[in-house]
Amino acid sequence: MSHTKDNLPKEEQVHITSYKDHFSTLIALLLLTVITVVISVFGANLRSLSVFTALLIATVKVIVVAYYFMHLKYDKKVYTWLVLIVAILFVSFAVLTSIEYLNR
Amino acid sequence: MEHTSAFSLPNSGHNRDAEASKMGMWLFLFTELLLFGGLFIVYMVYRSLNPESFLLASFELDVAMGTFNTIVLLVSSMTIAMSITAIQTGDAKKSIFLLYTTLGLAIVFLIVKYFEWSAKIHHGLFPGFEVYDGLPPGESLFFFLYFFMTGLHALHIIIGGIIISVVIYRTKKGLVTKEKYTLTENAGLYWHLVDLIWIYLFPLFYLIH
Amino acid sequence: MRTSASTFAEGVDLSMYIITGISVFFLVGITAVMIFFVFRYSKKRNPKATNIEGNNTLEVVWTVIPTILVLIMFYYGWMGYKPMREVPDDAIVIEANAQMWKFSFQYPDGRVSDTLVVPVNRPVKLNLHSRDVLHSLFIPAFRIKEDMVPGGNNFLWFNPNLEGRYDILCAEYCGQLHSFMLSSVTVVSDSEYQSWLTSAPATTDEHPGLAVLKQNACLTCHSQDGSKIIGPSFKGIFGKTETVVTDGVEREIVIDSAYIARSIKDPNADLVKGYMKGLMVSYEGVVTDEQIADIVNYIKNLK
Amino acid sequence: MTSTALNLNYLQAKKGIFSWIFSVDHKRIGLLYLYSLITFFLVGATLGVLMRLELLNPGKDLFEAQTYNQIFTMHGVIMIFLFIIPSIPAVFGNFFLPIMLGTDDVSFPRLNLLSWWIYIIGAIMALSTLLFGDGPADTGWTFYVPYSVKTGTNVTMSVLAAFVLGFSSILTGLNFIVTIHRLKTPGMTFLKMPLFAWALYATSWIQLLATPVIGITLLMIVAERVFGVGLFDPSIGGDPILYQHLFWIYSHPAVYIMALPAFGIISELLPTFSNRTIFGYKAIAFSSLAIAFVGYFVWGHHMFTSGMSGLARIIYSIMTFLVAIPTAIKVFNWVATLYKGSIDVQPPLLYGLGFIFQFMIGGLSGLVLGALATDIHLHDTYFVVGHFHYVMFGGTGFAFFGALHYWYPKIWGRMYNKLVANIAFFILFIGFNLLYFPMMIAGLMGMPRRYYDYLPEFHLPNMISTYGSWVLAIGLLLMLGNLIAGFRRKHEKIARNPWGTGITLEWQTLSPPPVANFDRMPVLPKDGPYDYDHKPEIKE
Ligand code: HEA
Ligand code: HEA
Ligand code: HEC
Ligand code: CUA
Ligand SMILES: [Cu+2]
Repeated sequence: MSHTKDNLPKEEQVHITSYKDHFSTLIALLLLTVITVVISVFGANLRSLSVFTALLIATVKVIVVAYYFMHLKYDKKVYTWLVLIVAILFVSFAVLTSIEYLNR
Repeated sequence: MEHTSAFSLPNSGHNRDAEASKMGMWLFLFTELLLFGGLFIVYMVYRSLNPESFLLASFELDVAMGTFNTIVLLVSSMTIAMSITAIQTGDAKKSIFLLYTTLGLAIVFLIVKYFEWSAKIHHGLFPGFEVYDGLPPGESLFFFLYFFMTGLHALHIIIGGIIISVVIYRTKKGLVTKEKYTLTENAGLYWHLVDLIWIYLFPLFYLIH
Repeated sequence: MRTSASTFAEGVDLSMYIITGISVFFLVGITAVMIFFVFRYSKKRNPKATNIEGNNTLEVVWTVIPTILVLIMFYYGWMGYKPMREVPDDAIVIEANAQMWKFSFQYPDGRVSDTLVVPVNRPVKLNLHSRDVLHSLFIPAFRIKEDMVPGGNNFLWFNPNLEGRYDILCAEYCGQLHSFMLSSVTVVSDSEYQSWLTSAPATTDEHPGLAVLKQNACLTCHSQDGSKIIGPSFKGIFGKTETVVTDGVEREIVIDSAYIARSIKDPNADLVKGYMKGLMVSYEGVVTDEQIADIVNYIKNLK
Repeated sequence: MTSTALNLNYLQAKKGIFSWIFSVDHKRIGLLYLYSLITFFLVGATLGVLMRLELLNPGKDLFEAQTYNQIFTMHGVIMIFLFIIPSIPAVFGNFFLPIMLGTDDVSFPRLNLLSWWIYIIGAIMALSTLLFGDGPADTGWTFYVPYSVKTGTNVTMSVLAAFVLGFSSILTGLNFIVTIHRLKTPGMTFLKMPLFAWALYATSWIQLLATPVIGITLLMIVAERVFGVGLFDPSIGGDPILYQHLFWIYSHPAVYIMALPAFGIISELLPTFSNRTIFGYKAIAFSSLAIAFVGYFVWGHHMFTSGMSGLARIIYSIMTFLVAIPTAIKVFNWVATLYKGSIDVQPPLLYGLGFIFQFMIGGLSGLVLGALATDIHLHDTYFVVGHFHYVMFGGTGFAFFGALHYWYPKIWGRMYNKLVANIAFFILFIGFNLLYFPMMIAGLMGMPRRYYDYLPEFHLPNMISTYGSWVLAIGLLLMLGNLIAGFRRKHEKIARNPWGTGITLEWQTLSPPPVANFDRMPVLPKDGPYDYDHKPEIKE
């Protein structure tokens, strides 16, 4: 990791997201929600919603929220990296634990 | 803290450093994520150990209410994000209005949650009630986890609501301005986190059939 | 190390020697070098220090060598452990039960015993169960240990190769008398084992109630002679008036069969004054109602 | 305040107890931690000595089994959550991190004070279990279910205390990470940061990312006790082993919360007393991060006998061995730092060398435990007790004492009697090894831990061990007495750089430092923090 630029004078450029962009983000999120619910409730012939698709769509939503609402897109790259590291860490916990349970 | 030295150090812990506050907030969010992370691991393991019961039990939950609440939270996420835009452009009034909207949506969420919970408790699906104690093994786990996780989440909503109220108060007092809006930003980050967690909770409990 | 009496001992001890050997080598070597430097480059002998920033070759060397060494250690550890999970098909299967604070072993023919008797040079598999909390079955002489998890289905196996009597200890903390939760395994010749198996379990003219009390280790906490061990003594309690605490309120009751049954099924409901909550766990589902009747019967006679 | 206040140090600046317990000065907060930690350490240590007395002979000596069980639980909880986890970061990290970075405080001074208060509240909660209900928990510091759910003792309160203490730890970690990112003095980059700061940086990440997991796990125990049924109960489909996973997901990384700051201390002591640059700066710095990272993936080695799947055991065993390598790298670089130095054997260095020796024994015994075959035999025996006292007390504890002797003149502007300090060290050293080495032998013989009573064949090692605890007690009291006596000793003013060879920024300011840490601009050595070839000259 190198954060050598951290100590330079604090003249971070501020990015202001427009109302319109926020609104589009919301629409995207609502769309994804509707998709999950529809598959789950009415998708009788699509078979049921598997854990995998549910988590996949949820993850897409989370990325959208983090990227736009939480401003990761416009912030320093450190933050994105840190979020990634934390995500990797959590996934490794989950994977290591499941290795145990799936092989009992 | 008065500084008695003749010179001052270039970097000081007592300086206002917006970037530091934001970084601190992010780090705090990481701890929150892992707090819920532990519960998600519990959920994962128990679901894999008792797949049938989890499936059966999840039908007890009300998808309509869950969906409604999801939408409420997503909209509130947008309003708080917009309130940051408002304060950044110097429109304190609008910012306050948007914060109030967020707060209102938070309250709506809690009310819906209240009805949901009381319906479940009414059906005796809470530890200590006979129905609960009579449930087959995996199902009681499901409901325990449901109450534990959504309860903890609801607690976060309440805390978020308090934080938003503080922001409203300070914005009104003129302490949050176009130049100095870290507080609003951090409240927003916290609120989005609450949203993020719900985004996972919702399908895991209500939808996976 | 202590006596080794199973086929695992060799593998375990070998990896122990290898790891300890490498460890001692490094420990002694590094300590010696350290002490040597402290004297050789003391301020007096070496007033002017030489600044050496580092050396990449050295860094690589002392990353790679330990990596190789630890992989060797891992390998021997793994090899010593591998047979422990591979149970031969012809193993004698014995159910091992643990509860606070007693082991009991159930043989294939249904015979139950507090201690383990096994034939020499025959693999034995123990299925491990627990009634209440975690316990762990540890036989140092066999170098074997596995936890006994309530609701779980852990197991262990061993192939004893030396006749004798060895300790079984409980190695997972399980409450107050954890350190007294002992038993033993006796390794005997095949013929002795056969005769032990067929010898009718010492016919007891014991009171059935006493048998239940013994079988459930009640007597580790309740004496029959009036002395206090952990719980109140059983001597002369039937019909006695006792002060109990119910939901924090003290009250007097007369001990009758209903009270005894309640004490066994839900011991924390009426706490005998002066005793802690939670010491005795519920035996609901462990002791049947008929058995409770036997117990009551027996206790009545304990004057 | 007048302009003479320029040299007013942080100790004199304000008077009265409130100026301490509500101070946001990181130096005062560090000292608040120090005094509270030492108090709890003494309580925990006294409990340890009591246990040793009980174990002197087989059979009952002093107290009932139940009391013994409560004592070792209290001992474990105090030593882990109240002493060793906060120890070096909260005391020396708080005091010296900002000074070493050349700034005047941490990023969030008020949060810093808050974390001390949370610590105190947690401590009071933990100790309050002594006073009400059925006494302190008797579960061991690991709170394994289902016993922790069944026992009648005050588990709920102890567990909540640990939960609260976790918050304190998280806040300290958070504060340090932000401070290191934001407040390094101009010119100091990550690769020009003292190794102590590096160690704290790695530690903080563990504190931040592992602690929440135990927080939620402990809350689940509380829920289980409050509602009577719960998440780990096998009769409703739960699994007690899952608790162990969650517990160790935190508690294994936590052992590196204890160890990494100690590594940082040693990396400071060695250059100073060898009067030369550190050997392999980058290797030491990055190995801390490597330990912190890999340390997350080895937790299963505490559960080798729990009936885990074979594949999982293999993975955890390999990972355990891998995490030993960065530690080995550190040890080699430290020893190489002595090479061609100009070594001044002062009390702090003795503690440093004692650390290396004892930590090696502890760490190498960890390798024995990490191997599958041997751990099956040694798990939950006194070998493990020996292992962790060697790394925690012989390692981190000694590093803590070393740091105390090293920075004593800087913190208080006084000096202790060095001869007595040296004598105390040797008594401590001998006592320590007498106390804990026999435990390993007892473990190899098969003596399980958490044993109130033991079979007669374990008598000899236990006896030696108890004698050792007395020697250790003498050494400890002598050491503390000597440090306290140092406050009263009359002597001339302590120089800025009392060891003469310190190079990190704290040696450029006054002893004790002024409120704002520096009375003039600190000067960085030219090439990196340990550049003894271009050591900035320090005028008084
Ligand atoms: C400061 C705390 C600390 C530290 C640093 C460590 C470090 C290590 N620990 Fe330890 N450990 C504990 C605290 C600590 N531990 C505690 C508290 C417990 C018990 C908890 C409980 O149950 O109550 C425990 C238990 C424990 C167990 C579980 C035992 C059991 O219950 O069955 C294991 C098993 O693998 C283990 C392994 C290791 C290893 C491999 C290291 C390694 O990181 C060590 C690395 C160090 C070295 C290797 C030495 C230095 C290097 C050299 C001298 C160079 C030569 C080296 C090579 C050739 C490799 N530890
Ligand atoms: C940093 C951590 C740390 C430290 C420093 C110590 C220090 C000591 N510990 Fe230990 N110990 C643990 C952490 C620590 N411990 C943990 C985590 C456990 C596991 C608990 C569990 O199983 O759950 C444990 C368990 C443990 C056991 C095993 C109990 C069992 O399994 O049955 C024993 C047994 O001897 C023991 C002994 C000691 C002793 C004698 C000291 C001594 O070295 C202490 C040194 C101090 C002195 C020698 C005393 C000097 C001071 C005085 C005499 C005070 C005078 C009083 C006043 C001035 C008020 N400890
Ligand atoms: C762990 C120790 C322990 C074990 C094992 C134990 N008990 Fe108890 N028992 C106690 C304690 C302590 C009390 C007093 C507190 C209470 O009432 O719960 C008690 C109370 C009782 C009482 C009420 C006694 C009175 O004087 O009112 C009865 C009856 C009893 N136990 C029966 C049994 C039986 C039957 C068993 C075995 C199946 C058993 N106990 C196993 C500890 C134990
Ligand atoms: Cu059973 Cu310990
Ligand atoms: Cu570990």
